[in-house]
Amino acid sequence: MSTHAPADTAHAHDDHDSHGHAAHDSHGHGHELSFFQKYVFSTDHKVIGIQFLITTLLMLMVGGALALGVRWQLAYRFSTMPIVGQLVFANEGGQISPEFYTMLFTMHATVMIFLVIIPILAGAFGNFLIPLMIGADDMAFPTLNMLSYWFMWPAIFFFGLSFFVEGGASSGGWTNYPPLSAIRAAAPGSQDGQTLWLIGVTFIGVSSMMGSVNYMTTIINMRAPGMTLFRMPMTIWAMFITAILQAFALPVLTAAGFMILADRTIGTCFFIPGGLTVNNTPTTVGGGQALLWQHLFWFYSHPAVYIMLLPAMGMVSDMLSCFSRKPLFGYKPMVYSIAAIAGLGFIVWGHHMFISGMNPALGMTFMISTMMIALPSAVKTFNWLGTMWGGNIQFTTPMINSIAFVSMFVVGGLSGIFMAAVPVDIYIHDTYFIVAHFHYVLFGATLFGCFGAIHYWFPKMWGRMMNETAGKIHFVISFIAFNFTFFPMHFLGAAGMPRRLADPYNYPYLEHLLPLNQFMTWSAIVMGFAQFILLANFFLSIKYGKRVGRNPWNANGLEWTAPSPPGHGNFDILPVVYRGPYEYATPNLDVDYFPQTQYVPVEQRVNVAHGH
Amino acid sequence: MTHGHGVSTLKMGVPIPNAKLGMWLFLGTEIMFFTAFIGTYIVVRLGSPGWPTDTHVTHINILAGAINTFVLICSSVSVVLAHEAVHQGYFTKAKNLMILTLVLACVFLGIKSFEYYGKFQHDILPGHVPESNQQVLDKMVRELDVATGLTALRQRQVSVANELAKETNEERKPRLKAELDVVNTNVSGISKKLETPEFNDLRRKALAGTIKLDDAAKALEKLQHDHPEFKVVHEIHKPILYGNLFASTYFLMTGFHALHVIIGMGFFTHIIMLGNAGRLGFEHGTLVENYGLYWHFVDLVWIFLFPLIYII
Amino acid sequence: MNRSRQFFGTVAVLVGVALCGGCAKSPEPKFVLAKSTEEIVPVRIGDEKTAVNPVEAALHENFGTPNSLVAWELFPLDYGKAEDDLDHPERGTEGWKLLHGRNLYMQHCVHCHGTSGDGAGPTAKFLNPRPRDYRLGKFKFKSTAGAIRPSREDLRTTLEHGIPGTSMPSFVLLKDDLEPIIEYVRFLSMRGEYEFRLYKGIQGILGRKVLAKGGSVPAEAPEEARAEFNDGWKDTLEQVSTDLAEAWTTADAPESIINPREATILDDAKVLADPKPRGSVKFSGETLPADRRVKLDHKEGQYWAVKSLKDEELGFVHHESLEARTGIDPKTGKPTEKSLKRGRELYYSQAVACFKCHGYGGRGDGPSTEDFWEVGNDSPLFQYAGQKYEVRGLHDDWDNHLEPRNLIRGVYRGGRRPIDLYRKVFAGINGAKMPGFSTSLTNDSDLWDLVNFVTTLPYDQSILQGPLPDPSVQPPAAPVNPQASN
Amino acid sequence: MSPWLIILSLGSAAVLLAGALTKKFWPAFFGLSAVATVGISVLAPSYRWWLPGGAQSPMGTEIDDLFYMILIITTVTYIAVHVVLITALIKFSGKPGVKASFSHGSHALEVVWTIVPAAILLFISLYQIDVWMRFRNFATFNRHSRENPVAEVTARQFEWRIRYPAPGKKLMQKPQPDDLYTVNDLHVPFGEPVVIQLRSEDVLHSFFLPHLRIKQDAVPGAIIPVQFQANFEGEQELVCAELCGWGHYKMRGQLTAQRKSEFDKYLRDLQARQSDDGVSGGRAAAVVTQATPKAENHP
Repeated sequence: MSTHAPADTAHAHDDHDSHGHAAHDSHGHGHELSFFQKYVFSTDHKVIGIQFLITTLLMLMVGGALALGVRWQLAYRFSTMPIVGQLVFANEGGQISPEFYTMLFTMHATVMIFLVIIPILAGAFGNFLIPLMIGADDMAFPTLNMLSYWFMWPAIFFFGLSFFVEGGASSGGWTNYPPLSAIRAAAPGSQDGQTLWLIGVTFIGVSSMMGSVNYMTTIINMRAPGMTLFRMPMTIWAMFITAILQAFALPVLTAAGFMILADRTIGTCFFIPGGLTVNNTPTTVGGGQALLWQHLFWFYSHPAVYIMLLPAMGMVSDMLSCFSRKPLFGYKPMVYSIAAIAGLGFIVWGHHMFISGMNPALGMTFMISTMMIALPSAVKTFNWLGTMWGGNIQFTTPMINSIAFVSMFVVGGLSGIFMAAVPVDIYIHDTYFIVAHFHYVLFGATLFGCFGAIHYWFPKMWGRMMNETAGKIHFVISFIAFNFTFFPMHFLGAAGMPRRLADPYNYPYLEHLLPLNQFMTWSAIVMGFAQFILLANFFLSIKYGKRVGRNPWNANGLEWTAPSPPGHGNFDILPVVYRGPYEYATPNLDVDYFPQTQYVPVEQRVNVAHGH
Repeated sequence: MTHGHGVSTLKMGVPIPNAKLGMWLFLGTEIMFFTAFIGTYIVVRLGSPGWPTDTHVTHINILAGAINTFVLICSSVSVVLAHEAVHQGYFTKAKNLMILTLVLACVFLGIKSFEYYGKFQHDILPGHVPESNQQVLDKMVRELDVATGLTALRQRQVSVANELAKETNEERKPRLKAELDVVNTNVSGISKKLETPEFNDLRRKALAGTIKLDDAAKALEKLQHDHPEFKVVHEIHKPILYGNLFASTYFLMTGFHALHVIIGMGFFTHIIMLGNAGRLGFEHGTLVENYGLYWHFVDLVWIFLFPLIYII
Repeated sequence: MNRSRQFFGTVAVLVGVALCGGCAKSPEPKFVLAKSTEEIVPVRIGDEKTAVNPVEAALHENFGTPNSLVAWELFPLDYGKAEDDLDHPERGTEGWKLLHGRNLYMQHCVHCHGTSGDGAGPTAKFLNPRPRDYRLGKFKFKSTAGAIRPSREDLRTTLEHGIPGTSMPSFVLLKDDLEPIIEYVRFLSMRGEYEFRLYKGIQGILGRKVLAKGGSVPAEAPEEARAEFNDGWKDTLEQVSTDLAEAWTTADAPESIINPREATILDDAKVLADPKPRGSVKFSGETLPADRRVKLDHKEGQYWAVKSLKDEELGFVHHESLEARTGIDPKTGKPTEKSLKRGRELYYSQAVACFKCHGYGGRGDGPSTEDFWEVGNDSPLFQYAGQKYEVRGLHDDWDNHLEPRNLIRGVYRGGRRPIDLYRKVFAGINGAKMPGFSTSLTNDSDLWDLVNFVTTLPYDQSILQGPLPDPSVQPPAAPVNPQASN
Repeated sequence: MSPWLIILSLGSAAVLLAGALTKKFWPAFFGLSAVATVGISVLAPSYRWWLPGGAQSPMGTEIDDLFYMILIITTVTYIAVHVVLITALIKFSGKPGVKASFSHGSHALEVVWTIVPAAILLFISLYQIDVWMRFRNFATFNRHSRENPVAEVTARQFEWRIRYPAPGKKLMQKPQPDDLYTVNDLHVPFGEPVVIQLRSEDVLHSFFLPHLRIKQDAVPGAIIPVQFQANFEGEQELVCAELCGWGHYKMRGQLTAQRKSEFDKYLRDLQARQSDDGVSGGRAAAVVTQATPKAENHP
């Protein structure tokens, strides 16, 4: 399918369908497809991307609701919890049980990581943007692509189901450390809920694996003529490297998941040491290693942290450049930084285990590699600043979200240095400092990046704009409430408040933190409800948004040359790429943007700055 | 996603079809998948102060493993030849070579299941291997009890009796009574026959832990000689330290490898079916090549597993 | 403009819906009725116009609800009279201790033990062993004899040390807050027992048959029948409450506590011919009270000087006396071989037969655990009394499956002090199948030999070696219930 | 509400209003967020939203020093980055008809801002290696305390079970008949390095002494020695910091640091209590006499 006609002849054949590639014949004629083929089991990357996007937005609300449950308990410990308390714990006066609290935060993390952050970045934007930005008509393997979306649903189903089985949902934390998660008797959630959790994560793993193989193949092999590697937008670079991380780190977790599943069901003992007595069940036999899981888990899950960040970095780079109306500062260093983050990302996993009792020499090694991974992140930040400096900044909704990304990422990145330093980590490990850190990165950075990206590419998805006023109101409320919720967590952590305590005030030295926690909870509630603005804006704009043409932001990328929304096969003429995506404010041009596909006759080229 | 015809010169990327590239990348993820298993094996093995290596204890059959290695290598050759045949247009030959590959894969699985059978025979299964003398004895007691079948019968006795006591419908009572009588007779009959003084003595001493393993083995042998019902009790072997961990890793690695073999067999069946239907053509070249790539990978994994599990 | 209005309208509606869902009236915690109580059909009591469940009504009147507790003066319950205490202003309220106890209970205990103390909180169903159901008035780990309720001190010990080997953790750091919790637990226990006994009372008045069908005196029954019921009911209420009050009062009496029958070795002591090692010797030869701490001073090999700390009494005890009584070698402080041997003998004897539950190897897997046991008359499932539990093995009085202690592990739920173990051997464990041997073993030294044997097992299993008891003897048909005699 | 907060909120409103009026709302907004972040951090310690008092162990003091060092470095970085960011936002706010400057970056700048942070990060990591090694490398432990662990702390769901050796004896890995047991209350002599043996009976736990800045996971199947020195006399919290099940929050313990003599007395009392057999002059007395051949005459 990707045998594009040579570029110069492409102009002659704007009748796209007349090419009639073999691969297109099966789905080349939209009107012949049934509703199901078109919108439900679609193999079109755009439909799949939007399916991912809507699913993850809904899951975002679910995960947010779970988080509010956690926050409620921290503010009003063991008092009536709205809704859940009334429904499930009426006899106790509506106070939730401690194990329910452990389920709340476990499933909050699970939903947010596996059903929101990873799929919204890789699934939603990866799918929607990759072919559009590299000038392909679809993914390399459209059916695989469809499967990767539909493999998410069994996971959603199993996670949901796990709340209703005996013992309830998984309660071992999203890190799922054995033996707590490997021995059924160790916690209520370690019964069938844990098994369902593992099955769900395996489905997510398969889904991600299919997606990442697809992305890598597409990006390597299906770029439009002229789209060299160093003319790819940062988004594509980030997606590419994310896919590599995902493809080569995730199988390790899947394998570990199978092992723990075997430990739970067929009596193996990879992660269960011998001689344990848990909840008076018979003493365990064997001799496995509890720490082994942590190594395997973090071998995936540390790269996963970058999987949850890099694509947002890429998208933010694109938005920052576009709305600063200025070329991206240091394109190649940015690319190398991403690559360095990915490379180093494979050898820093041990920093999650500094106090787990592993070899101190290993701890030292991991500390140095962890410190070094801060470097490319710093370089990226400086480059973003460089991009804005000297620009002509337009404060659109995507832009303010992107600025928030930079600002919040700085906080999250800097707090990371504390925990990268092992001796300090001895103290702050497993305290709220960590919670603050990763929420600044995952929410403050990634999610604000996603909010920006939603507003930015919405016109491409639907041919209509999202409402700017609503977008800005959503941003302001979210941003303030976000900082009110998560910045104080640094203080909680410094005060030594451990994570995952259902009742921290059980410890007298934490009692005085109660009012602060209540303030944070109310901020979180405001933040949670603010997301309804986004949802309303999103869904209403699909119908009522202002109609726009192909390139509402005057951006350079290939996707803006396609119709909005792009039809089947994306481009009405096969794009040919002449330069990098960041040629804004080019001297000697009337306009301040210079699309990648714009052809410049030879005699004019001297006057126009060369692209990459 | 096949590329039967030539590739445009303006095409970006690497000069191989998408499907093949995808397969390579997929195999990359597979390598990481097995790396996790092999890494686990190495870590638990090096991390354990002991490891059962004696083949008499672990019932590992090096010869079988070696034959299997040879079989897999042969099958890799035949799959290459099949691919070559498709390229050259000898589709029947390709099909036949595929059948050969499939047969070799079956041979591999056959030998594998023979090995598994041995493991089951000696109960070298995860969670089943006793690691101390007392565990050996406890396991014997458990199996003796299962062999008599009395536990289940007595359970039945109680539930029928309870059912009878709860039953208010007079008409149903006689049937329950009759059933209870049958169970009662069974219990007392079996008990009289199997719960001999020797049986009780062995059981008691085993539970108290005051009997030597050799004596227990002898006593068990005698019981088995007298009552064939006890033949299901596994022979008494010495405790195997880290035997459970060994069994866990062994079954995990070979099991997932075997699963991959089975999936590969599905691929071969696909090609054979295409051949039978006469639809195998040049356009399947990439497909056959991809299946071949996959199979080479399966072969390669085995080449790692064989020395790791069987030899060192 | 129009478009914006649509956005905000929708948002407002969504927010409104969510808020309404979140702010519905919060539920009150409530005491749950026992299943048997719920079966009772309401009757009209006295001149009441409407029919009520008599047990429920009595409970409500005398104990209230969790949010409005009623403390009954009749019961030995220190509910906390109002005090003028400037340091603790909350003590100014009447019943502050019970209220404080309730708050603490709702924070620390309710997840397992349930609002009503029925051991059925949300977490309970997954714990092994199940949390205690206070409502039978039975507590396992206590220092009082037989079925006597636990003393406050016993409850405190349990709270402070937790119950090793179970999910009951130690709450030692709650310090001053323990007392209110103890009081509230006593309150819940009295309430539950009151309920249970009232039910039995109704059963006594109306006969078991009516109740078995879940019946009672119907409201439209003849006047005489109702009058008769009302009279009987009044008596029952009175009887039950006075009985209960007495039972709980007894618990704190010093004489309810089990002490070694021969609590002192002074009565054996012989005054030396030369009674002047240290000034004047005053030795009565009488038994000293158990609470008097005595220090020993090592003297010339075979004699021990005994000095009471309280009033400087000084006496001399024969070297062998300690050994003879408690099987302890005074030189090493360890059990003597003779004592351990005797302990083993008793362990495997048919009379004491510890092995029947605790197993031939002391691992809690004796022959009794392989039997099917009958439902007892006192259990909450009493309507099935005489039938057998379908789960193999022992069951306690709360119908939970019960595993005899694995003596090799060295985990002692009731405490690891020798006196704790002595009490278990002496009086058994209330509510469990562990019988007391105070009647079968009249000699204290036998009890101590057993204690020594048990405390040595975790460290030295070689003391198990030797011939096993005669296999021809079957396990006992029914458990020896320690409560039977009470 | 403190006057500081009132001033802060009024100031914020004023800044935002001024920003809106001068069409610089967004620079004002982001600038304010950065200022507020720094401001609230400066105020936080006065609300005790900060380290729970000074560290009460030598290791803790070093950790605190490192913490403050990193805090200074990160604060400076944070402020610098935001000054640049806000300046850029103010200076380069979009004006119609104005074209941005055309630049693809600067090689020199890239080199500078790669090497400088690299040097700082490398410095931080190398600077603290010895603290880490002293915490985790058993060979660096005080020899006497390493060879004479004061107690074995066994974590289980959901309490800390503590086992001391009998007075005058060494802690053995295998429990001894005369070992002493308590729960949730770990007593140690203060002012000297002590080592405990950390174990877990069921799942992962973490031994966390917040006031001493000490934390170590208890890993089932492993025995991990932990060294610390309590520089105080009295009680401090002992917290479980690794999720261990539904009752994780219930796992509250206490570290009591005492004078050596008081600690010895504590152990002796424990011993007497534990061997209580209710018989006057029985086991308790015998054991105490054994441990201290010359019985003291005062209680």
